[in-house]
Amino acid sequence: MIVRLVQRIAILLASLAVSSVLVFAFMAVLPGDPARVALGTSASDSAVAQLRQEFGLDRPLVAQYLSWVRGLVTFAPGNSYISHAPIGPQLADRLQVTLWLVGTGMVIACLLALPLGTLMAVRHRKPSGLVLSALSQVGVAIPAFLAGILLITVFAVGLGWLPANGWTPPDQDPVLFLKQLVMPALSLGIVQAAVVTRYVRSAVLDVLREDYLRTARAKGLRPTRALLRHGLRNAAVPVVTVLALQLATLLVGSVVIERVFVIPGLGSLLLDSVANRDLIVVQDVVMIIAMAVLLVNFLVDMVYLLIDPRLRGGGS
Amino acid sequence: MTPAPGTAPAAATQDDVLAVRNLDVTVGGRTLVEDVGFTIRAGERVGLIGESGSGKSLTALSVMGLLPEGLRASGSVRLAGVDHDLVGADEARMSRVRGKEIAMVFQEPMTALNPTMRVGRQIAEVLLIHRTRPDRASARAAAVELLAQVGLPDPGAAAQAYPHQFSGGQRQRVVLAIALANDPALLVCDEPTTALDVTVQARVLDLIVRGVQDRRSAMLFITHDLAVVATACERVMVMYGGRLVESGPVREVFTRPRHRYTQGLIGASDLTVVDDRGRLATIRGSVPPAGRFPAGCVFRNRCDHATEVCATRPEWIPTGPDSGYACFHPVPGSAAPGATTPTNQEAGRG
Amino acid sequence: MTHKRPVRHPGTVVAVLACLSLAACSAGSTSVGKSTGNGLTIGLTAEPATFDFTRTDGAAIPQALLDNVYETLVKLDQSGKIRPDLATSWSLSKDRRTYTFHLVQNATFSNGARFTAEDAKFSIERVNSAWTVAQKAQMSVVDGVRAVSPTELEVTLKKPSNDWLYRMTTRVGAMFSRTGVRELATEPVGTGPYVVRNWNRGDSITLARRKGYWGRTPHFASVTLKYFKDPTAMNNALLTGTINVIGQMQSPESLYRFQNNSKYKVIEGTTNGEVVLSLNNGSGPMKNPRARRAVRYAIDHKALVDTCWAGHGKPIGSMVPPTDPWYQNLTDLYPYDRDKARRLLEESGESGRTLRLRIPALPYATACGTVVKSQLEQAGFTVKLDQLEFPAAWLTTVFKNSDYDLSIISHVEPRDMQTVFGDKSYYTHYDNPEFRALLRKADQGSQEQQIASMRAAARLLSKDAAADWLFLLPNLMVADADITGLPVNSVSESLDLTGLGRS
Amino acid sequence: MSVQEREATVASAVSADRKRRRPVTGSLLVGGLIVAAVIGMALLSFVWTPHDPTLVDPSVRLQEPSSDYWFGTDKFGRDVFSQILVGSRTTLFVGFVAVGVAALIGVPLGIVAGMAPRWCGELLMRGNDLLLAFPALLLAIMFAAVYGAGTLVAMVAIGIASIPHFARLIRGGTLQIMRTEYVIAARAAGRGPFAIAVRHVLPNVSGLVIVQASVGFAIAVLAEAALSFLGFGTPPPTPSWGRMLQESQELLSIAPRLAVFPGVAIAVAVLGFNLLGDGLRDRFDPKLEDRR
Repeated sequence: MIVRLVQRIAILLASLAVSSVLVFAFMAVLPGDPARVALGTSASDSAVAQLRQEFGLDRPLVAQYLSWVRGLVTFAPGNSYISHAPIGPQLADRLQVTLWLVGTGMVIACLLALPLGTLMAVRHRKPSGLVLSALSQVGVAIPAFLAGILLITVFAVGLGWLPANGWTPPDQDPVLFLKQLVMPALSLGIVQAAVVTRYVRSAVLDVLREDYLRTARAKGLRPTRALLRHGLRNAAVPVVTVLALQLATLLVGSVVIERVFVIPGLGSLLLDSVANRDLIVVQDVVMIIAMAVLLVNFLVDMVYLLIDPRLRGGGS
Repeated sequence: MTPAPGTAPAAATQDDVLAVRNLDVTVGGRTLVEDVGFTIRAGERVGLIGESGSGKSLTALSVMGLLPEGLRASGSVRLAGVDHDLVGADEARMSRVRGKEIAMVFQEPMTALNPTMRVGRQIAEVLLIHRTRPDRASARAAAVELLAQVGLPDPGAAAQAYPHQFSGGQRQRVVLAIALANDPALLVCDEPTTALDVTVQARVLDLIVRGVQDRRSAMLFITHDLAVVATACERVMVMYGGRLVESGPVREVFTRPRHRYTQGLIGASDLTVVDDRGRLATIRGSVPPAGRFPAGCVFRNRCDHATEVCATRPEWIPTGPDSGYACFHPVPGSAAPGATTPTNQEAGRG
Repeated sequence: MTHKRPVRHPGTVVAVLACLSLAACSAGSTSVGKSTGNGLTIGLTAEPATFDFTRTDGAAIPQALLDNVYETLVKLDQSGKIRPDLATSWSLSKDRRTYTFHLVQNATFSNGARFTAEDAKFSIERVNSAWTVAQKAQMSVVDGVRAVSPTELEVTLKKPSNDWLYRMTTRVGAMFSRTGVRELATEPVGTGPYVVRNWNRGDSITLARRKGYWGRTPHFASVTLKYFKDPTAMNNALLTGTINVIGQMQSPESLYRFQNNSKYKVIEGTTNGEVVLSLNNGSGPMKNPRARRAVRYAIDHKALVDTCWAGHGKPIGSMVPPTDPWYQNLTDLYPYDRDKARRLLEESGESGRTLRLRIPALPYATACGTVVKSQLEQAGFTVKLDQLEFPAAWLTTVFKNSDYDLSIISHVEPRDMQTVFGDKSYYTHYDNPEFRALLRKADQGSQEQQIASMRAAARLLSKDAAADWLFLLPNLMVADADITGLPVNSVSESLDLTGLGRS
Repeated sequence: MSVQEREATVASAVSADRKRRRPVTGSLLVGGLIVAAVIGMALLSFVWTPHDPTLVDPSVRLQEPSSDYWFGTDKFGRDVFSQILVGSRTTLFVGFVAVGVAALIGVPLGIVAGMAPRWCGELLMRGNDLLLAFPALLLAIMFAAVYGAGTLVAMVAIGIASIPHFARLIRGGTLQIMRTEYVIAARAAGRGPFAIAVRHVLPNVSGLVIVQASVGFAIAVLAEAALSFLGFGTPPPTPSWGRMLQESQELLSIAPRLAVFPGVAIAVAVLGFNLLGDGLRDRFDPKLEDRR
């Protein structure tokens, strides 16, 4: 168990290191000098040189890389090339917003997908199961932003129940925060739920065919309770895997949703920074997303150890 | 045993633990088990033999009410002390019977246990479901006791282990412990030793027999291994093509089979090699796929003695209170069986 | 206000971001804003990157801060006339080179300091010493500044310039405190009625009324400027009460949603934003005057405005909006004539060449690009449409490297004929000494001479087909019906909040 | 459990249906028909469209559907039906590029990783997994920043982001095939690894490739729509369903049909490719059963 843990942490650190090099290298080959881009086309060469020095762009790449990494690790990623504002607080703010969005979306997806997927599996031959299954296929085929636009059209513009867009931090106005969170989280969550539902269904179908479930019924458990007590934990492994993979999708899917709902999250920051060639910010955002994905994969590995005793080692 | 397919069912006596009447299992339009009927008395150990596809496992699962999805059973299965028919009973009623009145040991020990639950809990669970132990602690203690009974070394530690930490034989003992936990009136064993190493088969078989004997439980033991039946059972029923073709006391059936199929089966097992394929080869042809058996006598397309009359369905001919056969051209009653009985072979091995 | 994002790296004065001004107006009774409590929320498109317009280009910063946080000595009224602001009056010497301003006495900065002539001198001189943006060139004509007394300022120019006084109404004329320029990017200090209370980056800026303002107290205690990248989102925000005003309608097609609804009022006027079909006069097929003229004849402006801006937007025919004193309708110089276009194209010998129409990925440019391509092709041109990400990709490819034949961009700077066509190194590469001479004459002459020369210059520019002017962006605003003081025309760089009220 | 093991679990979970061995399934039939229809539309658009899909005609802007304009016209007066027809080409192009890039790199990578010594395969897969940290849309936006927005650039990015999925699936299949008797026999007979890869592995994983390609197609179509919405997708005037959807937004309440037609086209096409993938999985997968 300890060995496994150490091994996983080592892999996580190695992955983080390699991906940071990749991100840095990718940005380094971007055409255009960030300082010149920042200063505009009419800037004099001396002004550009001065800015390069200010940003440390005149140093060797390795030194630049190291100071960038140091900035990330110490939560002091420096200042934007464009706005000259410190990036750290901005990243923290934006990340918080996106995490709310993604987190709620994920919760909605799970709340829908876990029971529905299970139901679809249990009733996979009955009409209700087939209808649900077909619905989930349709759900998978709808782009999340289209779902968002539809929600806005119906519930905000049409019925006037909810604000069409915007974002208010929860500590500022909790009610408005919730109202504004509902639709973006739903559009992320529903489409995501359709995807996850299919995996849940497959996983539960697999489990339903397992011998130990028959054993459980032979013990005198009713089918539903047998599934709940013995099936779900086993079905959880593939489902958790999918949830982890989907989290990456969700994180990036929020880019589009943030645009639709005018939410100042990480995705909007990324798009703005790309448009303005605020490369250091692009680099930081991309790295944060990559880090989040790698970290979640690591956590999922840990969850496996909790779920499945066979992976803990020490057995035959 | 009172086999009576196609005839008026014999009245179930007080002794009978299980009475199966006119049991059919169908899927789609096909009949997989047809008109099976038998009884098992209290404490009686009955073997059910036949080749793969003969319907013996389906018969057992019908008794448990655990037929795979899509398969339907009809007829009647009554269990002593249960005031309803097990065929067509809803899950709520069946779940009160399963694990308490009837328990089952499955063929595949590697997959029969939940890999994510400690085995102690899996055993204790069956006690708690049926409230045969008042609380968790006593159920857990009982589970350790059961593990000791099935011969696991260090049962206390074993209860804390996960299934993957056990070998196949050990896991089958755990499954047995679960099955015996509530002292069931009837234990159904579906080829419980087939998947095990030869070296541990006899030991597990012995544990099963001792387990049911200690509890005075009846047993329905399904296998294709005649030697195992000879060791573990008092009586035997032979199934072929979804029907019972012969039944009777083990010694009688094995030494003087009447049905031509039984005769072939025993002839094949006369070899000391216990090998499915080798044995099958001695009966002409092979088992048709489910539902594709000939009309009339299901065995006639493989039988050397078949005549035109075999195209009609053979009546059940009782030869005793618990025995009989269904064949138009039975082996003459005086015909000598194989030189050595399977019983002796097994005894020599065990 | 046509562009989605602020420009942070422009070259010279391409004020590619639109701005609008809500100028004069009347005050009303106090009421409560729908979403911000005691205030007003206005939807805009381009968010500033910083608050420092001395070092960061783009129209977004002056739009938010000028007239609200920073004030100028003089400012424009709705008709485009120059009026007093921090200067109560001014006079011009006989040689037209020395301006004397008399300043208000009771003005203070938001950091508490008093506004004096020394601050004015400091601000004007600082443009030449510390500013980095292209607009600083507009102050280079200043020869010397003298604070005669705390309320009297004397500015001497190197040569007479009508344009200079006008530029004093724009961002270069903003008055800074001598003790308040340390953190311009985040803490602007001005004499205006509002201070920046909160900046929620990527979302909104909240301005709060300050105590001790020297002039008339504005109606709204706080005004939130909320930024939208997506025009539909902004419309929905108004429809659902998240904002009170759409500062600039970016999807005129959806105006119908507000027009016949008594809950909203729609305002339509003019801006300084000429949507220009820029032609590369310097190289490629558009260097050929015949080919350029063919382009102008090929464009059906009426159909174009109808199609891509829902019929809103005035055809202008040259680089002058109707709010400038020298405006004249020049649209009949090149009436739509497809056959003539075809003929001219044949004669030019450029008909076989593929024109690269490289447009920024902005709503109006995308819409117009589709139409322009189609119209040019119907006149025999071969056009390849490239959409470039804005601002970075467009600025690099088209603006800086001139790697284009045609483009579409809205030039939103006020009085920008000189900027766009007066410098042959500018991306349009229009090079006509006669044109430049006319502009010089206009700058140095009397007011009548200025108007006459500017008219001549605009006509020459149009005749030469230096570009095609597709239309003038309308000042389209939509607001809750009870909002008052919204300006019809957007004549300056700022969004003046001081006159807004609620009825 | 490593990521690729997990993926295998997922793959087998997803393909659980196959164990039931349905006959020619409804999903295969429906999916196949839809995909055939999309291909048919694309082919048809080369020889015939009712109108020029890019011709701007202000005199007929925003027409309701009629016998002349079957789906009506947009605000430029362009025929929506013609645009939908030609847009199917973009959709197919998008899918082919993305899936092509992913398969051309992912399949050989998966086979090599499956046939190489264990440590080497693991290393390759670890590197492969790193790509997962850069989700498709993120990669596409980064690529757009470097190479400019455009269909090809976006789809190459989507393709690259899909490599790990191909590689892992194919590696799983390869590992199984390497354990089969005929491969062991071939190796015993002294066949070189290349010959085994081409003669035994490739033909046997081709089913997996086709299944994944179908699913990848659906992902690419969705990604193109999202990128078009963000302005990183297909530039005008090339007709694209994603951009049509984006352009329809401002007119959503007077001409909802402008959103409905491309929206439905996207959803149906994605549904078609997904169903086809599901159906194909049922047919192809039995070969590679017992993945655990």
